[in-house]
Amino acid sequence: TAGSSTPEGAAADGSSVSVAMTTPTWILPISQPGKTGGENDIFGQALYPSVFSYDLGGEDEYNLDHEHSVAESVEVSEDGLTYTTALKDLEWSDGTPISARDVEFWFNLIAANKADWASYTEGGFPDNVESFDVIDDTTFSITTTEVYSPGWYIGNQLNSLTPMPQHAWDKTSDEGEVGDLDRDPDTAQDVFDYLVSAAEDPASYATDDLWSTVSGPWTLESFTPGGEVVLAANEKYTGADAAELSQVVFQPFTDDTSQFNLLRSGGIDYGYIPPNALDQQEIIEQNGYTVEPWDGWSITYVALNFANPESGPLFEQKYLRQAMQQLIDQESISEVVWNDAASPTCGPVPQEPGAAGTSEGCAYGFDPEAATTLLEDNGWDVVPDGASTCVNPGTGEGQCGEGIEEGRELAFTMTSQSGSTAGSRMMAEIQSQFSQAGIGLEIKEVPDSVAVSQVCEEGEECSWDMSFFGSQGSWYYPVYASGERLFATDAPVNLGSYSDETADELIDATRFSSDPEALQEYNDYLAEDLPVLWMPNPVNKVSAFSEDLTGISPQDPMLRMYPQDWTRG
Amino acid sequence: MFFENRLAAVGLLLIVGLVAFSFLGPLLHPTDQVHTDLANAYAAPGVEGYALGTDGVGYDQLGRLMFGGQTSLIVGLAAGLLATAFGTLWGATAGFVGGWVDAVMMRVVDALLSIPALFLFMLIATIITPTVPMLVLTIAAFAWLNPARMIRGDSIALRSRDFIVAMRGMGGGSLRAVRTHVVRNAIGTVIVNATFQIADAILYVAYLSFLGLGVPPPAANWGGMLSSGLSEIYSSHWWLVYPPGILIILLVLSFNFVGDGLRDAFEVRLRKR
Amino acid sequence: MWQYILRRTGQAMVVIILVTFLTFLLLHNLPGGAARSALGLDATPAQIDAYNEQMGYDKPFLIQYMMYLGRLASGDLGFSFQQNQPVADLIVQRLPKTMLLSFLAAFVALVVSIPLGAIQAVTRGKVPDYFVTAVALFAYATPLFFLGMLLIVLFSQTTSLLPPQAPQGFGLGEILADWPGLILPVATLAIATLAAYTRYVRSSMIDNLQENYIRTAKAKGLSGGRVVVRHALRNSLFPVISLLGMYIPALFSGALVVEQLFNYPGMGLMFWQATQTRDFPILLATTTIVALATVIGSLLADFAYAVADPRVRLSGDS
Amino acid sequence: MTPPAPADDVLLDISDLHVSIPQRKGVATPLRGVDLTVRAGRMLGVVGESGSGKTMTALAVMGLLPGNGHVSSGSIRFDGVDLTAVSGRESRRRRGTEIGMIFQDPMTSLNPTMTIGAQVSEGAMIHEGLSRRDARTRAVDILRRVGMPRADRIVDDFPHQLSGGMRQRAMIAMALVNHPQLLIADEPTTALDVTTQRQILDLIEDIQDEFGSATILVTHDLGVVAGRADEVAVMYAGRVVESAPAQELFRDPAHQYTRALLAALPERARQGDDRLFAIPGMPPDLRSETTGCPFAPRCHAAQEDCRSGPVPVITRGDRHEVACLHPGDLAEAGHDLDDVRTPETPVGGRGHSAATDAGEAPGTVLDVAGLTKEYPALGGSFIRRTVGTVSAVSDVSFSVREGETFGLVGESGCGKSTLGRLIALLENPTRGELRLNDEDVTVVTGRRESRAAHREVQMMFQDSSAAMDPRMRIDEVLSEPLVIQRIGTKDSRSERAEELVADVGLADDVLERYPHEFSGGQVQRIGLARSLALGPRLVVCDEPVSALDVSVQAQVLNLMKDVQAEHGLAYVFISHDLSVVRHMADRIGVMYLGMMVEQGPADVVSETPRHPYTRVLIDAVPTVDREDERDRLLVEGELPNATDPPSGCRFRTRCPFAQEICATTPPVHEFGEEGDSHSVACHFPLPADGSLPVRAEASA
Ligand SMILES: Nc1ncnc2c1ncn2[C@@H]1O[C@H](COP(=O)(O)OP(=O)(O)OP(=O)(O)O)[C@@H](O)[C@H]1O
Ligand SMILES: Nc1ncnc2c1ncn2[C@@H]1O[C@H](COP(=O)(O)OP(=O)(O)OP(=O)(O)O)[C@@H](O)[C@H]1O
Ligand SMILES: [Mg+2]
Ligand SMILES: [Mg+2]
Repeated sequence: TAGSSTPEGAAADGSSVSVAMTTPTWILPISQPGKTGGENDIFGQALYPSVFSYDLGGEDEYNLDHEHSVAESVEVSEDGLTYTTALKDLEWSDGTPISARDVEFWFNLIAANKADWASYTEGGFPDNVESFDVIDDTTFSITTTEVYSPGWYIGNQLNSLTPMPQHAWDKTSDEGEVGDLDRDPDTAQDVFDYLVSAAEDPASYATDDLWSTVSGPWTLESFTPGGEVVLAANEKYTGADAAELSQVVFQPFTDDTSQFNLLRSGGIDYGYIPPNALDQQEIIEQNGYTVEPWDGWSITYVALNFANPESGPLFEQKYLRQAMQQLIDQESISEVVWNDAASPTCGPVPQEPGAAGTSEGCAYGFDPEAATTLLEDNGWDVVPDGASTCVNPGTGEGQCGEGIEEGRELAFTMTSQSGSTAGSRMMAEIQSQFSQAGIGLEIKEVPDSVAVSQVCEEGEECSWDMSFFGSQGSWYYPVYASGERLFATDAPVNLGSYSDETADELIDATRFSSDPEALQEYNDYLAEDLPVLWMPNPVNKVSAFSEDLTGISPQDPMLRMYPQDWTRG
Repeated sequence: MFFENRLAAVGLLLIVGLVAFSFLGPLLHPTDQVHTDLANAYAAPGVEGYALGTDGVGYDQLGRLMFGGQTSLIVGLAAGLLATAFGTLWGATAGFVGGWVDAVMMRVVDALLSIPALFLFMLIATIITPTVPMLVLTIAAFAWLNPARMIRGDSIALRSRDFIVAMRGMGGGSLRAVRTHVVRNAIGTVIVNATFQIADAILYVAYLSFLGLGVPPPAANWGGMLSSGLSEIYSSHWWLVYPPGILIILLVLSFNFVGDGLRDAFEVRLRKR
Repeated sequence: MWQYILRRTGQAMVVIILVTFLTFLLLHNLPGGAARSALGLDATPAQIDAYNEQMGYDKPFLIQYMMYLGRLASGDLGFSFQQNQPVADLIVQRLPKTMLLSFLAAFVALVVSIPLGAIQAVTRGKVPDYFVTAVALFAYATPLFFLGMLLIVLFSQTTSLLPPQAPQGFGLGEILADWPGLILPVATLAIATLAAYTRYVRSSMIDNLQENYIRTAKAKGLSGGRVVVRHALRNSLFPVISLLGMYIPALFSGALVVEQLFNYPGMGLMFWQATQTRDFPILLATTTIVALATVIGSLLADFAYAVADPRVRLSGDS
Repeated sequence: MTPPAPADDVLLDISDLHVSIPQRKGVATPLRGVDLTVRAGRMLGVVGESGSGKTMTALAVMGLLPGNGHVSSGSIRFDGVDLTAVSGRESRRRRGTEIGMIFQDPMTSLNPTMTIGAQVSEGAMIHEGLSRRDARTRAVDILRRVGMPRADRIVDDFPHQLSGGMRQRAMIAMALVNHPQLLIADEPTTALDVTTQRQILDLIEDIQDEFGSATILVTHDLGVVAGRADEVAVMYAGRVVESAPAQELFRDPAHQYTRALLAALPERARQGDDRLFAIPGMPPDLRSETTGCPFAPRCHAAQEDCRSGPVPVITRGDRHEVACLHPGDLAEAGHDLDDVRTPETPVGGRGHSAATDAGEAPGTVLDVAGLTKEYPALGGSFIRRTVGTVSAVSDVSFSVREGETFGLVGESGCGKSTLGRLIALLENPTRGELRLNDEDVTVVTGRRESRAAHREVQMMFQDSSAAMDPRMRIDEVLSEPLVIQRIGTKDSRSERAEELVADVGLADDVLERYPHEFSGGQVQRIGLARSLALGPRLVVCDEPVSALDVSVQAQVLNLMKDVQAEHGLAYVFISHDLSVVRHMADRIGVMYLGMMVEQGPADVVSETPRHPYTRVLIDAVPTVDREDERDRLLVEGELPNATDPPSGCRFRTRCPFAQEICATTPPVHEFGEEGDSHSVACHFPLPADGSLPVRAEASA
């Protein structure tokens, strides 16, 4: 039902949908540091879908989502080194066919500018690519330098591949000649710079010719930086998943309370309610909405700062980590604080989306007595509601452990996010439970807890003890939930500088071994070793959308949104 | 006049009542404000001996209100008094020394005053970690400006009053002028201003909590309770919203009543001639 | 007169410089720095270093400040990485909205409080006086967000008379076109401002009513209404002009809360979001601009007062 | 003057008027039976001490009683209609059209933000429905008639752009705009300089003739009504105690109160007699009931029946009515009070001047030479800078001897107070020399020295209560100088305070009270006491009695003289009231625009002034006694701006005798024939015989 593109017409035939969303800030399908927010991904996918989309619950071996992918198929060579991808027969909105050359264009640009690419890590994509070959108009292959686990490679490395309109963008200025500039690394940098600088001017997104050539089911109709964004159905779209609605309006989303007010008065088609307002689901439903928690492919945890010279030695003690973990009542928190919109995190690999809110099968359940015993067994004098102290220092069995002197108290500061009711309540609960075992916890709420709990660098003060920044989940995985960015020694997001040889080995295995059990083994080990404290993993959001909107469910745990599938009525 | 004083009396009574509620209340109604009790979260008033129900983590709401009142009152009083003391000193110095010292001191006041309070608070709050003493300092860091301005105006006006001229004619200097005369005559302004400052400080704590920069758990204050209760406004959990809201209003209102009453009292004393 | 204007302007400039210095000093101590917030959890150290260098955050404080002043002088307010926008653009877009909100609120508050304050003054010490005082103080004592929320519950939830969200339009025109959305935010802000205004109008009126010229006016045989309106009220309103200037900061503060509550896309909301994401350039620029607006506003109010009130207008300064 | 209208042509008749004002505590009854008659076309003067109900009577006629004040009994018949009974609307109409009122303080009685024209014409627009343009024409017209210069321009000016005299003219114009039959002027000149007062009073008289309206002239100054009113009513404690045709009243005052008032006037003090007749005590509190004659408690002639019985009004000759049981006789006028006067004379009176009494010339306390004070006139945009100077005191020289009183007179703004402050070491002179007891104190720098210098000279203020910290008790106030000068112990200081209080004739219990709890006269006594605390040689008194009623003024002046005699004090006595200065001072200095234009012995200067300005001042003073024969010298206009004083002789712009030389050469002080004690700074001094020369042609 591709309708007219004028707002009035669209509204008249009811095919416009308003969606609450933070205003995107980036359009170029090469993401930049700081521009990796979910809204940018959704926005980008609507205009420039990537080669592969994924569907966690799907049948596909690599969880590929064939409907939304630009790729028809991908094949891994016998030797496991070459990935050959065939594209569907699609066209750019200006009529030019989408070809392998367009993917190559993307690849050349990131290869020549990898340091500026948000997804780059040393040794990762594109460093691990031996060669990129265009085989024919719609087929290309990527040969890797080593043999990787195909699940990891397709899920976590090839996920960024995106066709970009080489025939329109391969130039260095607005008036510049389009040529094969991307094939020379030097000129590729110029092209990249040109495109980036165009993308750095959001006010012109809807007017700049560059962005009028799209491959996705949507075109950009209007764009207000920090404000409303209007997408219109791409009438030239040739794919199977053409938009049903004629228009999608992204309304700026700011804060739970005002969102909720809006929903209560029916002012928006698709918005969110705060999880702790889930008990009012009914009221919202009476207002003509479907309420549906949006589970994420994520884990939630409290980071422990192993590198802190003061408290690091304490965190190094596994028994202490275990004790603390046993003091976190994930089930009750999920149920009460999150109104069931959270489920316990058991280990680094997320639970199935929609998993029950129990910690059954987790390495550690809630067990305060066990925690106390554990501490007492390791040389601590436990003083409930006071400060437990080390009475038996030393490194031997039953002693406090290395670097812990006699009389050492158990007291930490927890840096936590401000502005989240559920977050504050969770902290209150944990603080209360910790105090039962004599572990003092001082809560410091800051607007951006990540900023204050960075990876310790040499010469810099590194005084944070524990840090929580997961009121919407701490970490969202790509489809293949391996831990190389989180828990490997010196990994970029290893905030607390956790380092464990076995863990490193197991993480490597998830990347290189084709053993399907690798991920499981890695998960089991870390779930038990506690590089961080596992916390209830909340849903990403609780969505509420007009009853008459169909095609929204199930929502993608990797937080993509496909409004082209939605219909009214 | 009579009625006004009655309002002031009502205000004073309310303040006494609220102080008693917050500080003596826990003796009559002891509750555990340290340990959460998720099993009993959101209990309705009257259920299981929770007179005013429980909140989202199972704290007894009535006890929580008492506990939160302590913070609200302490922060309000401390910030209000600190600001008044500092502002008075600053203003009196500027007003009496005069000249370029005054100019510089007052430009600093102008500069800070031109940043709207909440903007300034938010700036400060992104830098410091909100604990109770920090909150007091933050609020005082802004609140001293008004008394400073006011007292400066007062001392400039006093400076040219005949009785100061007379005192100089007896050979007295500026120090004496400030010590004996300005202090005596400005004290009314200072006290009245302090009551308003306290009221404002209590409101500011509430605003900071609303903006996500309040005191972290397990501390509580009425402003924080109100703003976190705000998201419950549509739930049937009315006891999480309205009691803290009403208490804040009462507290701020009563300090304003008292301030108004005091102002009248001080004015009348001078007017009487 | 001109000299007065020049002197006040000079003072204002000093104030502005001080403001920039104070904010810069404050923000310079931002823990954790701005880079991590800007670049996200998984930015590499190299990217962070590059960012710091690009923004000049690696330079000593005073150098940074001087650079900032230099850029400020040329109208460059910096670039918000998070928003992917020059801060100046963002502010140009949002300041007018906040101004619209504040001015409407101030206007409404004024329109209501002038007659209220006048009635209070005339009925001083009687029931209407106390009633208005009590109501105004009550409004004052209610935290703005609570007040706003109650209004929302009342007017857009219990009854759906008014939208709970402010207009989201891009330009002022669009926002005005969607005027029902403005009613609640403006009302919230206005109600909170009311107490101060009525109190001021009241005491100004009381002072003027006791003046001898009121007796003169009565001796001419004017009616009570004419005496109150033409003589007392008129003269009471001149000082209110400068009160308006004095209340600009309070209005902006209120706007910060109201914008957040009603999701109104103004400076306050932007500032609030920037504190959440530690968007250093936005924090810095917004504070500077808001202070500038405040200073200019009160300057204009003072000038307007000087021009409007013949006592000041004609006496000049030297 | 028009011939008196027929006697029965009564325009306003007030009879037995009572006004009460309910207050928080009790009810005040400021009027308790006022009887007044105003005849068409005639002027009635209403006089009386402050608080006697003059204004209240006027307001009652206007229907403008303050607050919830109301007429509780009695009637006000205007043109046959009882005003107490008419509706509000009707009384409003009458107010604007038939009765006009001029208020005391033209500064505050005009709306500061309306143009003069708008204010003057407002009445006409409302009552006659004139259009804006017609109203303006009317305003210009009426302003011209009250002698407003440049009337067509001034209509667009605002009150603060006008001088005091012009404002009062505007007020008068406003009252006259609808040609009222009755004009009430409540203290129309109290806030003005004598020179301006004279102009305004003349104007009111002219107006009355021109419009044929009746006038009530309310004033506390007997001199003002003496020469002008047809009839005079004397009020006391809310009653009219005596009324009579003006000449009769001043010739033959009957009521003891009237007689006392007249006797208290400084100009009535007989030559060589230092003391004035002072009425003891205070007027009664208008909240409490009084029985008998309200004046009885203060009356020297009071008998038993005065305190108890009713006091009937007796008629004494033609239209002379008195409410007194024991009125004075014509025969004893001025004599019977002598008996009263003598017993009050204090310990050790002294001769006319310490200088004449003592064998040898006494030492000089104060010696001032070429004293100049210039204030910066501020301006500048960025940084305040001086754009000019206000020449407040310019090249003043004089000296004061031990025990002597030096009087300083001059119009408002002429620099009297500034000179006083310079002498009291409250400010540093720009130039010139100031010697106290032969010590140069011009540049006193060290704190200790300056503190010591302050012991020698003290200051007494016009409003002593403003000069006392309102939050200090009197004992603190009195011992403050001692504390500052670190004299004595706590105990000795409080002893001293008691002593001082006794010195000024107050009881000990005042020590525990606060300044605002005293009446004006009492507070001036306390002010005097404080200035004595350090035992100074010289006291600078800046208008010490200007705010007081004649009766109280007499008390304070007497006290000042007593104290002077007792302590051998020297006074610099500042006042704008020539008769007070003449009474108090041994020598007089006359100031004009910062300059001393004439100085000399008090009687010489006042009898035979040589400077035209001094003559103008003297001639402008309205007195009760003047059987005016000689020519009067009048000036137009007002004091020029002190920022830019006229070149040469500063008085030349207003001087009828000014010639070219006056504009170019500043006159120097020259001594007259009387010897070296009388000097005058004028190119063309007046002849010593008191005659006026023919005006010089050069002045236009
Ligand atoms: N609003 C009022 N309420 C109560 N009493 C008043 C009020 N106004 C004046 N009075 C009292 O009424 C009495 C008469 O006052 P009125 O003003 O008529 O005196 P006056 O003779 O005009 O004195 P003055 O020379 O000081 O003007 C005084 O005792 C005064 O205190
Ligand atoms: N502090 C000052 N700064 C500037 N000008 C001043 C100051 N004090 C007085 N003047 C000016 O000096 C002149 C003399 O003032 P001063 O008060 O001495 O007059 P005065 O004779 O006492 O008048 P009045 O009779 O009104 O008290 C006036 O023009 C006045 O404006
Ligand atoms: Mg009077
Ligand atoms: Mg003076």
